[in-house]
Amino acid sequence: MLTNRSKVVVNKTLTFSESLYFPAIFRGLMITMSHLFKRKVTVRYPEQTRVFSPVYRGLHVLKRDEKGAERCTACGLCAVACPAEAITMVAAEREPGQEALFREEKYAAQYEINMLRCIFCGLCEEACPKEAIYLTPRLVPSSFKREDFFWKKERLLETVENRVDVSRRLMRPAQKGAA
Amino acid sequence: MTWTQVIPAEWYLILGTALFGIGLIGVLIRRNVVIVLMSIELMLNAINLILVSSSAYHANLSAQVFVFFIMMVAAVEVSVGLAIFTVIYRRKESTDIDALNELKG
Amino acid sequence: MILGLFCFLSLLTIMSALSVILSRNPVYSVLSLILCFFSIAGHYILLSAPFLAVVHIIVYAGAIMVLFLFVIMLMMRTSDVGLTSWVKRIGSFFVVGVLGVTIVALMQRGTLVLPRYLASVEGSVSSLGRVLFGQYAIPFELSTILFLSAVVGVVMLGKKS
Amino acid sequence: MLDLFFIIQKLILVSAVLAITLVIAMYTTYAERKLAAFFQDRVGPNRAGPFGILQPLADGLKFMFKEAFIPANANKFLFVLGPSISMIAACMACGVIPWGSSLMIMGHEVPLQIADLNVGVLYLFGVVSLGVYGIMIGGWASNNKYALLSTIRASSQMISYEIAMGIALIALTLSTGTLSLKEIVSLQHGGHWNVWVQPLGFIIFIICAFAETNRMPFDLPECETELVGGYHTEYSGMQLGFYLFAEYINMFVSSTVMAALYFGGFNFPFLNSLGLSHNLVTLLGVGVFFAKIFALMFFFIWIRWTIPRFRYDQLMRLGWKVLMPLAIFNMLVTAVLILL
Repeated sequence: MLTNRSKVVVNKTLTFSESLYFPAIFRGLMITMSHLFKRKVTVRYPEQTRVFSPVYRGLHVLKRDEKGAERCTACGLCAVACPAEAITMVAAEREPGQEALFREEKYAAQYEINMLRCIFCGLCEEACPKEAIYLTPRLVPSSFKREDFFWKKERLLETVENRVDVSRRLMRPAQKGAA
Repeated sequence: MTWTQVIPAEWYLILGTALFGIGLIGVLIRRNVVIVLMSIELMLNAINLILVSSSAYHANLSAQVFVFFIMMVAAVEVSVGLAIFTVIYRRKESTDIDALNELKG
Repeated sequence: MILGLFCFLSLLTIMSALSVILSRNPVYSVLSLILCFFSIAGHYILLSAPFLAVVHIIVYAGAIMVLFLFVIMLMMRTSDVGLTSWVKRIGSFFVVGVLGVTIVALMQRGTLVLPRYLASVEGSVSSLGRVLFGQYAIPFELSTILFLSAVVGVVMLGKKS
Repeated sequence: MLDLFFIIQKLILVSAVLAITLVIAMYTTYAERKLAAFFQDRVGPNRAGPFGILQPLADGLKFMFKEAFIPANANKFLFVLGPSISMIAACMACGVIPWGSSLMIMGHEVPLQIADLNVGVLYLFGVVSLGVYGIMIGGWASNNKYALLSTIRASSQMISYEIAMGIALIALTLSTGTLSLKEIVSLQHGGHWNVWVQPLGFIIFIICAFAETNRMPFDLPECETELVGGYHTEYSGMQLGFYLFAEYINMFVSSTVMAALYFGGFNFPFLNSLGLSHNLVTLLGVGVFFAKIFALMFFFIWIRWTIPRFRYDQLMRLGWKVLMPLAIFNMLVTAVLILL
């Protein structure tokens, strides 16, 4: 009833003019003919790309802080929150002299997300106390090999020169207020 | 017309006879009901061929009209024959013409 | 060229007719019979009866043989029931041999009076129609009754009782 | 009689007609995909060449390079024979179509028709009835239950609709008084199209043409939702291509036949009163004929993307209980009107 176009189905016997079918066929032909001249909705992909919605959740990124140190502290909350159990990690202690590399005393020596398991729900992002993991409006590249979907820390981590902008999703006012 | 001076009328007669003979052999030696029906068609067509050739050589269209009638009868024969065959096949599960010997006295 | 065409068509007719009665697979028999009918239609065209040739194709190749193929495909297992007994086989060849010898003998004796040349008769639609609906109007109408009874009979047989 | 000029002229005509038929059938596949896309607010094939016009070539190449697989239990000879018969039967009807009146070349009059049979309409009818063999043989030879079911459907559908089609043609020949296609076309000179004389006959004929070509409202022999793929379930490679191609050739041929029989063929009102030269009028006539053919083919495609498929009992009921009595009624009315 949303569009007011729904029709109630009645199994009554057809009148003679209805059983000729020609008016109905003619009406159908007119409908298809009108569609011949309508605007095409196709997005011609390699030339045109579809605009992502601001809240689109795609490929993950592991953020660095302002000085370029890794934010992740390998607390494991994201792995616990993950309903698909796609995240695994191995924690390690920061050695003296590595302060520029890792922000906290503990860091993720290994960090892996299985993109074939991930359902892109964003619960890891919600769970993270250090604002280290974010889902970004990027697509996971396709591949023929299963190994290519096990994303290690090296591929997830943003580089210092090439920061990934996550501000658009951070600016969700309702979400921020609730948090 | 040039070609009829090349082909004598006997040749068509011999061809028709040969076809009729083949059809007759088919009726006599095959046990499959459908093949027997097909051989009967072959015999009818041999007659048709002879009729058309005699119509052409005698300049008489009556023979062609007979061919017309034979085609009609052939169509009727095949449709009724195949209908009977399907009924029999449902009962007997066999295409063997020797399975139909129950009408013997 | 005409002679060659006649010989080719005759050879095709005889070979395909032999294949009808000799193939083990009934489907091959049907296909050979269709080929045979086409070559007979070629003969009709040679004999300047194009109308009959086309009607022959429509009736035989278009309708009757489809019916045969239909029944064979639906009903038959691929194994064939084979041939009759040796006695019947030899007997049939004997009968056919006698028939052939009789025909040849009749032609040798000159009992069959055959014209040498084709008279120029046009087997066109209009002339044939004039004969069919003039001289043979009553047999034509009677044949329609035959047709009607055949239709009724087939429908009766086809019904599941 | 059989001079060199005659033979050369016929050879050129035959090869030209065959080539045009094949090219048009090729591009009908493209037109079908493109129009289907437009009817559904899509764009359609647009990658191979500008606007995708090389798409048929790409499809053809793909069919050629794919493996032509023959299933182990199939009858190999018949399996290969089936698509070939389909293709040949589809192409055969082009022989009697009058594509144009005649051209004057070097003082000779060259008729744009391969053979002017005096039983042309019957020939067409005979050729149409042969098309079912390709489907039957191929479907049976694949030794597949879906193919066999499709074969049964196709043959009974085609035989059923041939009857109504034949009776509609009889009514047409009653009103024209000839079986020669050339005469039928020239009788429709000056806007006296047969479709005004035989409107009911034309409607019956076009419905039967849809059924005979296995096009959409009657495409039960190849409905993939029920029969996987129909009679060509087991086919692949160029053999499958032949089957698909034969369907489009059939569509072209039946459009041609309808344009010639009911829409005046190469005749167009006022074309002869323009004072143009004979050859130019002929060529314009050929153009007009093809315009009519393309309009009818567009109608085929248009119907396909509008009307859903019939159920099998509905199909048979339409053929035997509606179309055949209507066709007989039409024939009787025509005969009575001619008699009066």
